[in-house]
Amino acid sequence: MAERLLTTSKAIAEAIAQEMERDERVFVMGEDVGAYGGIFGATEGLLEKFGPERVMDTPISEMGFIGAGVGAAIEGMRPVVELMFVDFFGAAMDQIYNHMAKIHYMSGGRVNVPMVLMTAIGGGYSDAAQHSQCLYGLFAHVPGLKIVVPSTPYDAKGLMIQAIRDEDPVMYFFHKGVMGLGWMTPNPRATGPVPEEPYTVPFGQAAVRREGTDLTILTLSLMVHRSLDAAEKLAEEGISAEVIDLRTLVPLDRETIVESVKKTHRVMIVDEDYKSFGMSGELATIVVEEALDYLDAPPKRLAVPDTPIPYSRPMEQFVIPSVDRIAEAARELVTS
Amino acid sequence: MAERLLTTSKAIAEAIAQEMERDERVFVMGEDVGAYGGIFGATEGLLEKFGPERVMDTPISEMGFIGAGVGAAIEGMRPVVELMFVDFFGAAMDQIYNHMAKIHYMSGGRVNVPMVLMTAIGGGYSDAAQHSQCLYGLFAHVPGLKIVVPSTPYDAKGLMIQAIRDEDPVMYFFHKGVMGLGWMTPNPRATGPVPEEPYTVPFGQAAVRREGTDLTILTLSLMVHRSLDAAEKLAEEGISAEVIDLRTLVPLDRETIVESVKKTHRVMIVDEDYKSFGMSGELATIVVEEALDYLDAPPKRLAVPDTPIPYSRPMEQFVIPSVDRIAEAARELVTS
Amino acid sequence: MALSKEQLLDMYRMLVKIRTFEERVGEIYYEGKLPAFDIAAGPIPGEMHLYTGQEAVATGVCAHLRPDDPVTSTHRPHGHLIAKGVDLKAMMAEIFGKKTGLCKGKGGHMHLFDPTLHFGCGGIVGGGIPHAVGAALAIKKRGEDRVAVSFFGEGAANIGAFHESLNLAAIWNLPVVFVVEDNLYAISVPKSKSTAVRSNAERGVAYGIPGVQVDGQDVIAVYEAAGEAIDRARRGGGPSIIEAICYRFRGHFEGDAEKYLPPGEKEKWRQKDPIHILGNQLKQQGWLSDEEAAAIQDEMTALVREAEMFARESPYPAPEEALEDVFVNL
Amino acid sequence: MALSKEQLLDMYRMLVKIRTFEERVGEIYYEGKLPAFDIAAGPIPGEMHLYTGQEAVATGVCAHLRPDDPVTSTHRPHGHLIAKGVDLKAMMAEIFGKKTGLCKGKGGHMHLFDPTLHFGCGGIVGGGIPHAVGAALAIKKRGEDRVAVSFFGEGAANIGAFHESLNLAAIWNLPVVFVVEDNLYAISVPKSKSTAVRSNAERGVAYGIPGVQVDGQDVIAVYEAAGEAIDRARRGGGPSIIEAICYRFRGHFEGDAEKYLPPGEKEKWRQKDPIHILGNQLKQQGWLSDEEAAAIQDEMTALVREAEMFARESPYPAPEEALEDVFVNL
Ligand SMILES: Cc1ncc(C[n+]2csc(CCOP(=O)(O)OP(=O)(O)O)c2C)c(N)n1
Ligand SMILES: Cc1ncc(C[n+]2csc(CCOP(=O)(O)OP(=O)(O)O)c2C)c(N)n1
Ligand SMILES: [Mg+2]
Ligand SMILES: [Mg+2]
Repeated sequence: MAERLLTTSKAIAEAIAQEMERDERVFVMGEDVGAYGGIFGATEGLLEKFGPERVMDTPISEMGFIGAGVGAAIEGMRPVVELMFVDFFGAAMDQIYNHMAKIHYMSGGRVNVPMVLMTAIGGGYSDAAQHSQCLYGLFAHVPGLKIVVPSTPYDAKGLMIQAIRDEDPVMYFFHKGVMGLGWMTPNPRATGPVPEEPYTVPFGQAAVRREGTDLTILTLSLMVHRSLDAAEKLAEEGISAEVIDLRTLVPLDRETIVESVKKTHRVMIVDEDYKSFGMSGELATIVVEEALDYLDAPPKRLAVPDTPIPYSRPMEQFVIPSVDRIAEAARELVTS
Repeated sequence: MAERLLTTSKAIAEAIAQEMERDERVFVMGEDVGAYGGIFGATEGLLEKFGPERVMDTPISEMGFIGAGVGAAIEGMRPVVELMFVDFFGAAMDQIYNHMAKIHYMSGGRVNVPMVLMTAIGGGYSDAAQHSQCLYGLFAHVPGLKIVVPSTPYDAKGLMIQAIRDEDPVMYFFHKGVMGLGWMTPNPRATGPVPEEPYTVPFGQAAVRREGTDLTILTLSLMVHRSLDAAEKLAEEGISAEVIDLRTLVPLDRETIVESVKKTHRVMIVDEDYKSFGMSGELATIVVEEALDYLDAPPKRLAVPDTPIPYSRPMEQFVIPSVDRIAEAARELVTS
Repeated sequence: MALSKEQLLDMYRMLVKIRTFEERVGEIYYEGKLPAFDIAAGPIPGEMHLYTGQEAVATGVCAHLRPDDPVTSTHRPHGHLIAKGVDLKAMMAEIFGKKTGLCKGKGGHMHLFDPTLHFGCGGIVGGGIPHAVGAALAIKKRGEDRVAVSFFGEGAANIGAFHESLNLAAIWNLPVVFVVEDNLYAISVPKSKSTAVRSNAERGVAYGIPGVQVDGQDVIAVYEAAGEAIDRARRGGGPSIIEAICYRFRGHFEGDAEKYLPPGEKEKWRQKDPIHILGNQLKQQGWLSDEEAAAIQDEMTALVREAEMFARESPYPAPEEALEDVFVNL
Repeated sequence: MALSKEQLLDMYRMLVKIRTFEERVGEIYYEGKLPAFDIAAGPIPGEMHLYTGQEAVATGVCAHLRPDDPVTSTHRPHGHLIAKGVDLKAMMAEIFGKKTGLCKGKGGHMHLFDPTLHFGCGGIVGGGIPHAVGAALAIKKRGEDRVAVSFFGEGAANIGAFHESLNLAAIWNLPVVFVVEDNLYAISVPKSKSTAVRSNAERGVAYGIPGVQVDGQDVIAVYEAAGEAIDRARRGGGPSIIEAICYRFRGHFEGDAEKYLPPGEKEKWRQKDPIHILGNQLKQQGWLSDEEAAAIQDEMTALVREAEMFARESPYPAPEEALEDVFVNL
């Protein structure tokens, strides 16, 4: 039978729909998740299927409705809440990190907060400093949140179902550039095979997207695609890059990372989040802690160079890692 | 002449008072900064000296008054705003990182936001998960904020004066345990010599608090004191630890860090913030990027092990680095 | 709906229970901390916000609540949790940081959770208000007749979460009652300097919900206002806001020098002690003798003493237990 | 205070100026993006929120403002900035992402700053409201007679920053006017589903400040309400809130399919075009002929064309300029 192809956004919407069918406790809430279908399509079709009681448009009150999600989860519901852009987290951070993330711990494990907070990340289309950030590194820093960052339609569905069934609070970050939206710069890998039946992708298991021997690229989300494109180029030049898609940052699959680096002896981290005090430093440190003797060169980092995201195209393309700059950095790394 | 001794909290209050005298544009606002004098004494005596127009108690409205600080700074004032505990940043984060930090950049450098946001950090006295965090690593991750974390009364004054005179937004983190408060566990180094006249301590210059040859300890804030106490113990055992007080994370004094590690060949980061995706990984990575060949062992990290801060004393003391655990980790490092 | 003797005596007992608990915690708190006060020392370390003086609010409201009615509280939570019916032993053990505590020692005085009572609280001002809205949303989705109650201070009514929560509750017509305890201060900042209107009850206008201000020292007044609001919510009539004017007798937290208080203010309010007010009414009615009052006090003292002994004798958690309970599964 | 012919004609010219700018930006926006719409392509990439239809609000309010009166705006800022008196060339160049733009290409359509006009805006709903409060605080501290104005949508009136800002402005009696542009929707969510009261003007009650609702398509009505509020603020009379009922003629942003609109609604509102409303009044008064109206349109078309040419011909910033302006000094 021919494989069924879906975009990532449709895969997410399907995952939520299937869980809503399976479990009455699941409901969706957020800005424009109803008639609009979610600005990035993650809830498209849900209002029509489930009605406004289970697919709730909210006022612009992120602290209020994310906090209400926490309260509803404590009372036994399974809210899937959308924060339209991750950039808006500042309007709700108290509920996210002091409550959603900590109540299980503070209660000595007696209260669960089984809630999914999904949000759009990423730039590259001139949406500037307040609508283009990734920030998964920031959320991974504070304890109590599972951090999920899919890159493919298949994973997007399986990780969303896992997230909804998970007993812990999950932050689910979808990159606008992997959603397969008609109005974003086309990304052929944003459409891919997605089984119709529900399935889960477990947390804490990275995927080796391409095997290689000369260097390991650790990355996630849209940067998986750019790294694979760069690896293609590099292959033509005789450089063999292994590309690892981390899929979740918390829990983190250290084993796959360390195994790969022990094989290739060189590692590069490609990250669309800000460079300093974030993901790239953490991954580099883990590699050094666990495989220092295997390294032929210091870990290399390619990330947003600690500037806000500028609006104008030449500047924006300069700060966000591109296929060319990934390839160039990889070349530098293998010859160092 | 005998040196004048002040506690850190009095040094901070004096710095603010002197700047208020020098510059009419400087004013203070925050919760309980007036009659109460600031919960941690950072504004003690200011109301009496300057009156309620310049020392303003605010309602509990962190988004509102921090945002008002931004607006006042743009209009040419020099607000010193207190966020009572850093743990409450979630109620105001949008104003901090999307506005205070980014407006200068987004305006193409045409608008300045010369504002100081000071806040209390740290645990160790059973204030539990929502009142004990450090989080400087989280703020250092987002671009546009200068990150100042003093450990001594002398630095506290000089860095505060620098912060107020600085044209950029500054986040100033004082640890409750270095303030020299009568009601906190005594810390003899929380009282120290402080010149009466105004002076500045420049940003981006770490201080070597103790010279050593066997390992470098990179740290800041209260952990400087604990590391010095640990170094004392270690010295008795013949281990010579160099202790570096970073003082500011943004800008960061890479040179002093790298020079020290090139000398000692071993580095340990002692951090009261959460371990993963934060300061400890960043510093370890910088060392590896710039001095891999000098390292005799992987960098070691001692930090809060990715748990919220528990209330009960035995658990809390277990997660926050102690003098004994610093010494123990140092021993492990030098023998590895 | 005139209150019966039994109802009034139950409330009287609750007032005394809360007071006795709080005053005893206030004593124990200073153990090991003096002569040089060290906040980290003693059997009860950390900050301590006691509810003494405000007992009528928790008591009058919670008298209408069932165990399965969700309640969210604040940094000053003891009164609400006791009025909700908590086991004092587990509560006291938590405040002592013991393994037998409600939260195995992880939460402490400001972070008390009792899922059997649908009770939660926390140290972030305004943090609990949206949770009550979410609990009410869950209730409405399931068609249950439970009601959520959120307690918070007049200081909290100035934070954004208050506004967002009241608006959500109103547009969704949720079964939730917002109880503002106006004890005149947020730490040192008086309401007159922090709140643009005299009464938060008036702020109901901004959400189209009923608001009422009551004398929070008078448990009967609280009981009546709360009854109306809670009944309305239970019958699907939507949210309400109640502001209860009260006073904290012990300062914001233990150690507060209260430099900000106008002279004589506290003494004046001490005259309006909720226990005396109800006690006098009961005595005038002939429903409470001095001996009966003393017996109630003795009973509560014994209960609190028992909780204290349990807490003292319980073991501390092992240090490594700190690593547990971050996630349900990882 | 009857408006003179000159005043009315100035406002008419401003309405046309804003409209002409917006409609031209709306055309240019699709250059390079079609047939397959790619938001990242063309001379103006990114999101685009146009002000067409709401011109009377910015015009009627800003007619009272001086260049040194601070104004904060939103993700839909063009109208406010033009009414404030910006140089269209620098503004258009910024929207094109050019080095000659107001913000050297770093800000773009949603992040326009003009310090000479004390103007700022941003993409976070509610983000600008506290800035206006802070600006007003600076004004009051200095004893100046300037007034700060914050424009925002009816959707923004449900976010916490709104509540905190109005409360601060009220307790500190600051010279600030809050202008809610109620265009009926926050993206797809109608006010009836997001706001618990009919009018945000009523929410002034929660802060003890005057509130008034006006017809936002009628520039004279806006002018009069704004005049009263701004004059009061200038004279030290404190803050006010104005809600102007208006309508956006082009969808939330370009590309919005507007599936959520009831059929016929937009057409009905299109009848209430602010330019036609004022134009007809002027014509009835004999103060504007068809020829004069056409001349005004031509003048504005030329101005906008000039700005466009300037923007097109200006160079892009060099990629490395991205690294500048993070700090004033490091
Ligand atoms: C968001 C936030 N801001 C500030 C604080 C510090 N704080 C703790 S209690 C308190 C005063 C609260 O006043 P109110 O709400 O009136 O309650 P009360 O203490 O009077 O019971 C403050 C400012 C906090 N915990 N959380
Ligand atoms: C804090 C925050 N939440 C959500 C958004 C996404 N968003 C942008 S504009 C908008 C609608 C705003 O509605 P309104 O305030 O009425 O202004 P209008 O667009 O109608 O002019 C939303 C939800 C945002 N930018 N910021
Ligand atoms: Mg109070
Ligand atoms: Mg609107």
